[in-house]
Amino acid sequence: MNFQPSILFSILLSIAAPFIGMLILGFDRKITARMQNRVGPPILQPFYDVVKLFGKSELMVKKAQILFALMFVGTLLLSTVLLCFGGDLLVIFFLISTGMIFYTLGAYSVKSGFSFIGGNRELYQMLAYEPIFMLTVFSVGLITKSFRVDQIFGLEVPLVAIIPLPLVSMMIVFLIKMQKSPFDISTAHTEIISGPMIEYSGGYLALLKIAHWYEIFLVIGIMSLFFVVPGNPVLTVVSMAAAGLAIYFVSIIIDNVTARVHWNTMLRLSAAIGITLIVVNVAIVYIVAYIAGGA
Amino acid sequence: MVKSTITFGPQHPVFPEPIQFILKVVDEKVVLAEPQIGYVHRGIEKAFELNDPKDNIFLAERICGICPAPHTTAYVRGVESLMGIEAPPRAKYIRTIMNELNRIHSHILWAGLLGDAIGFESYFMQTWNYREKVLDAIEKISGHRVTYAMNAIGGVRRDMTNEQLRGLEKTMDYVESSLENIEDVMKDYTIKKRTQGIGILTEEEARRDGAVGPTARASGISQDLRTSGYDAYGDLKFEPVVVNNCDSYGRFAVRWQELKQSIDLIRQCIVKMPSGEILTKSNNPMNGEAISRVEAPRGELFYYIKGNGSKKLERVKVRTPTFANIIPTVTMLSKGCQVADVSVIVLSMDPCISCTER
Amino acid sequence: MGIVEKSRLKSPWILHYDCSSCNGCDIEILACLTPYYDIERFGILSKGNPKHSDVLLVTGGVNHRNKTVLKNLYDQMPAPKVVIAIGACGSTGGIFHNCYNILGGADKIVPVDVYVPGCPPRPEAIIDGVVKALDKLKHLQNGTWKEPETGPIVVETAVGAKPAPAAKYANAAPAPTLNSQPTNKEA
Amino acid sequence: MDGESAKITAIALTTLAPLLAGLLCYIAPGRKSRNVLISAGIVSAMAGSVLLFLLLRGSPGHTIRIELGSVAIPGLGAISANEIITIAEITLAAAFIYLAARIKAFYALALSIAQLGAMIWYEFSYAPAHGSEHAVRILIDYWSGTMCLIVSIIGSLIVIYAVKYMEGQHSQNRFFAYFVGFLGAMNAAVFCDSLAAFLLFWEITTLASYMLIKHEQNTESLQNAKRAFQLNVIGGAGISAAIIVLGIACNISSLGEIAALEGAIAPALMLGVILLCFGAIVKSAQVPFQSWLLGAMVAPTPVSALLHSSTMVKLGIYLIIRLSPAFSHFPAVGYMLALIGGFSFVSTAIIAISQNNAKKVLAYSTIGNLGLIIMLAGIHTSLAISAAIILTIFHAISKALLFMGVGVVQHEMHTRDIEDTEGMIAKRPLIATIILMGIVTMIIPPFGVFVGKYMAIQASVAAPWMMILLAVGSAATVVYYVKWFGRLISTDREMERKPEHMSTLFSTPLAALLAGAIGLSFVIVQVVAWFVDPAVASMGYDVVLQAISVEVVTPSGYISSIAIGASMAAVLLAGLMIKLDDSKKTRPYSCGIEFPGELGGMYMHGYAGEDKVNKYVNFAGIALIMIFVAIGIIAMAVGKVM
Repeated sequence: MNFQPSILFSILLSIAAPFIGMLILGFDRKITARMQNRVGPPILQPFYDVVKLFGKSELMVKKAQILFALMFVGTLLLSTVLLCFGGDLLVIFFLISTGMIFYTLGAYSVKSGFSFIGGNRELYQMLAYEPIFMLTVFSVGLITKSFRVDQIFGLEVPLVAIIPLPLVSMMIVFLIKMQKSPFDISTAHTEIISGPMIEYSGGYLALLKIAHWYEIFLVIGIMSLFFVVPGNPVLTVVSMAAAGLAIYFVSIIIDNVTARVHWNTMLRLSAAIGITLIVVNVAIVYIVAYIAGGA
Repeated sequence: MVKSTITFGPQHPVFPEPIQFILKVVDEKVVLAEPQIGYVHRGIEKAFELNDPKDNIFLAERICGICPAPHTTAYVRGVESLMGIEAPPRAKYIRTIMNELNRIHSHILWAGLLGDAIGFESYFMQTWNYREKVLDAIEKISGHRVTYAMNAIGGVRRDMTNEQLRGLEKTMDYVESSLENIEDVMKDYTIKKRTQGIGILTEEEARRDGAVGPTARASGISQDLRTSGYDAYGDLKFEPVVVNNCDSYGRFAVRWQELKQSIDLIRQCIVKMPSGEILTKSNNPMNGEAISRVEAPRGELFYYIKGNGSKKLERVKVRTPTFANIIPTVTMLSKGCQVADVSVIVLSMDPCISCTER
Repeated sequence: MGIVEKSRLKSPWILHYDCSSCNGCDIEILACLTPYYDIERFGILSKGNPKHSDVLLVTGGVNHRNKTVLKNLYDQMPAPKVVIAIGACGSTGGIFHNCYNILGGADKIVPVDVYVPGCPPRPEAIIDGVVKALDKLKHLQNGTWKEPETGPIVVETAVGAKPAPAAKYANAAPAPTLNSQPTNKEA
Repeated sequence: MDGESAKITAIALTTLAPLLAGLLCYIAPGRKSRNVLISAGIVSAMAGSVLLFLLLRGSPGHTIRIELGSVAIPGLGAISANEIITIAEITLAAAFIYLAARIKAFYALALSIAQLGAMIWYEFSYAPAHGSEHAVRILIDYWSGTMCLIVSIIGSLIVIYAVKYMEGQHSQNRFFAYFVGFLGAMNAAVFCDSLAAFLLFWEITTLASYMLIKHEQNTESLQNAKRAFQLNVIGGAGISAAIIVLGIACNISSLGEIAALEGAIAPALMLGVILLCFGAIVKSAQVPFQSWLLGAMVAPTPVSALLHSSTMVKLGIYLIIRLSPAFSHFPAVGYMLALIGGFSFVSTAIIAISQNNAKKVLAYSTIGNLGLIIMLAGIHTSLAISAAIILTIFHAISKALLFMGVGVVQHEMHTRDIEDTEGMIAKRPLIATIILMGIVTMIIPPFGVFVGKYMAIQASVAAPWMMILLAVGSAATVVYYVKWFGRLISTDREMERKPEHMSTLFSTPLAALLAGAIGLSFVIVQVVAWFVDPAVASMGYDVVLQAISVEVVTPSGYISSIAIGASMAAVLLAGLMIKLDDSKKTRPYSCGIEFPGELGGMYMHGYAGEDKVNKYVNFAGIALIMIFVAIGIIAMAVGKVM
């Protein structure tokens, strides 16, 4: 059975997307605080932060920053809408990475030391996670025989049953996107303050925060696509949500038991673990298919 | 080679105090680190000459808000030797307890800051949570968490009741078990990755540059002023903690073991605590010169005090451990490191700029 | 009270600058972040970046070298913003008032909204100071007052002498010397 | 004018006219007359290419086939076209030998002599004995037509630009002779179906590129020109060897025959194809032959623009794509080729991160993109070839734009260093914007190169292991372009709105290319319908790329450049409306003090530096090439096609 999400559902989901990302962040801060024996902020804290920032006056260095911030949010919004409407996964991926390019350029556009290093680090991160992300999307396409999100709903078994290892690799991407240690190098508070965001203030900083919400929704959304249960919409929603939460909980635990690593360690880890796992998994799928085909 | 100039400080979240390094970096590699000073200079040494020597205790305490006990100890010991008096044994033991409590709180604080610097937030939170208990113990003894002015010229200001001693013992048990809880952090992969081989200072360099305190002891130099036996240390049994790692991890390890050592020393003090007076009163004139050295959490603290027989001191000179450790730190930085390591290396010597600049 | 004002109270981000303090106050501010006091439950975050911050915490007296730094940081904070002077030194120069390199409290350079006395003030007092500052922040909108000025607030602390009444400080607060940009108070 | 003569006219306009104009440039008495000749050459090339393409649409089967038989020359009687080609080839080979001897290029000398000997033996002893044909076959299908459009239009724009760029420099006559002639030779090579004729024009481009690279006549340029010459002679020798192998063992003398073969395939054919691909790999400067293209950077920038974007290196691509249908008979060759291309893509993308010379970055980027195209050709599915063609078109446009932009910077600011152009957006907004747009069209959706990459990923489903190379390579590509972009826009103040003077001869080609890069990307649906799909079809592939209203639909996905582009443009316009007044401006944050204002880019020298990586890259490249050729030889020895 081909599960087609209704248009209304898609529209609602794309409107809700940033808020889902926001709630994820809110819970994240709360759970992290609980893990650290603290009470922690309210769940809606990220929302208050952003609203407050919109109420502040802006102090910017130049206008180019504003353009890049807007483009960043714009591309991520576009990519979210595409995801919610079951668009092309590759286009979604490329739009996310374009968004990150704009974000990096926003950092580079100001001649400021920490912003510059933040931009550099954003590029190191890109070098680390883009191959993994791209290969994951690719392996989904390889199994689904299509890059369209809606085709995933037409599979016979959940993707996680065939290609579980890319999901592990995607944890690296997720940690980077969530700005969590050990890979929070670009926004490292105690090294480069807040890296690429440092020269933004007020409403434009809020835009970046909102873009971050979108980003989290997108990455966790793509990861939970692995848990689509074919032919059963209710179970699909349940398993996707559960999987999303599980992934997210693991990321919080990792955040709490690790220190931030160097960018070169990150690159090595992502190449050694991230890419290898995907390659191994796809190889296994091929070998199994070959044996099954041969027999 | 294309270099960038990055200013690390004066206002930077990783350092609570305005330390400034002007870094020349290529990509992320630091090729030149230039320390800049003057952001915290107040002119305390001059103020020592203006105030009454008794009030100076409060001033000495505020040279550094993290280690007030060693500063006041060094100051009062200097003044006592000018006056030719000595504190009673019980006072010496109380001083020792305060010094060791101070060391515990300072080392835990440092460990937390290191965790914060390398992005290990939960570690920062846990250590500082335990540190609060130590501060509570200090407050119960002295009446204040941070600047407790326990020392007085000729002894200590306040006595410790048996109840307080028992409470302190309990606190020590608590701190010890808490520290065991988080001891595994030392084995963590990411912590090792961030500290091992970072900020190398060989024994030779440490001797040449005159490193003191844990920085020297992590480079294999067995140098601990407490072995000279001032205050009650002569009665207590302990060995200086020395490791040979010569890197930030070694400095971490030294401080971690010193925490346990300090807990042990406090227990010894509680057991051996003599009874008697806590203050030797004297109105002897302060004449001549005196040198007073104390092992502060960061290393050797040195006071030179000169009196001319008048009501006020003629000169007080303070050489702080951080001052001695600046050149070793520049040596470490100049070996080439990453921007991310600057905070780790600088923190690994536990800088106290407000001490250094006074 | 609109949603923006409400959010403003829920998420004050702080910037801490140590002018020339002895570390006592600084460590107490850091201690506020930790589980014992946990200021994040009020949405307070230590940002370390003036462009993101709403509240400037100044510890220690201003000296000749760091006065420009303090001014620079204050100028880079977007309105509405409040300044809290932490500790005796931050308020008046404290024990170092007669040191040759100390100009005085933070109010010599930037307009201070809340004074938190103490040497150092307890973390509770610092949190109280930030919360009192929020009261002020509530009425600020992009650099203009909505209500008549109430003058600087002084936090009453458990430790130390009872602080002087607010009115005394309101008059005593000297006009900012290095301040070229219109500030909250002047507007 | 009937159809046939119109076709001949169009072919002559695109090939002979520029060649002739080039020759005449040599003896042009002055600047004015030279400019007239140059204009005539490029106008005829452009007009001819458009005419040819229109004729192509009208021709039966969308192909133009012409056989040049014999030409009657007064006094000599009839000479077959093949003989003319042979004579020209021998003359050229002799010239090569002379040249090689003069510049002491001994490898090239030995190879040239051997090549000459083999060709003379083959043409005069072997071929007549086996009754080979005397006609020179010309085959123009959509792929050749598209290449001809790229060469003629982009090449001509570069020529216009070069006229201004070279103003006041020495020996311009010779420079433009080769420069304009290059276009003609390139077009001619693209049209030739006969391998012998193809080789002739192939070697002419080698000669012309040598002459252009050594234009500056200093030690460095002579040395680099020599290297380019030596390496390209190796490539030419590969083609010659292929001609002989194919001729002797398979009796094949044209490209079309190779691609169209069916049924049982002789191992020799496989070897022949491998040798042809080997020649193409050298021409396209793939690892380990990348050094000639990097060395070619010493030439004046228009030369780099010409060699990199539309001509020379694209000839290798053209040949490989033309041969790609044959790979279905021996997939191992295709995949090996894909591996070589993919490896070049990854390694150059990583090395490019460490470069701060703008032209070198572009050179590495060119090699990388050509590698990507070769990889796609090696995968040889319909989608892969479509992607390869899209990449070829858009890469040519964007790369020409970037090279010319960098050229303007060099011409006016006398620097190629990316670090020197820091914050150029504030000082020279116009030229900075052009370079920025060039970068944007290289990496950012919805522009053409991006669409090509998007399809490349889908195409690599057919050869999944290539995807690892593709993933790492494209991430690295983004890194070096973004950091370059970042250097250009890094300022701590707003742009100055002062008028910036730029010569019309600079601005016209730049504007045209910019318009082309953006415009064609927005109408990519039409590009697919007009150029890509027919070209793919004309090479015998099924058409899988569908252009449906505003979407390009691939078998496993769809992309709508217009939708993406329009939404991005809307956001951009909204952003431009926002005003930032002075009261909202502040200085950059630098820990409370004024920022010292020194920034240097991010180059990862310790990880991606040429000195660190080159030895491994070259070693792996040589190994790959040796395996590639070995496959053919082993196949010959075993007598079985792989």
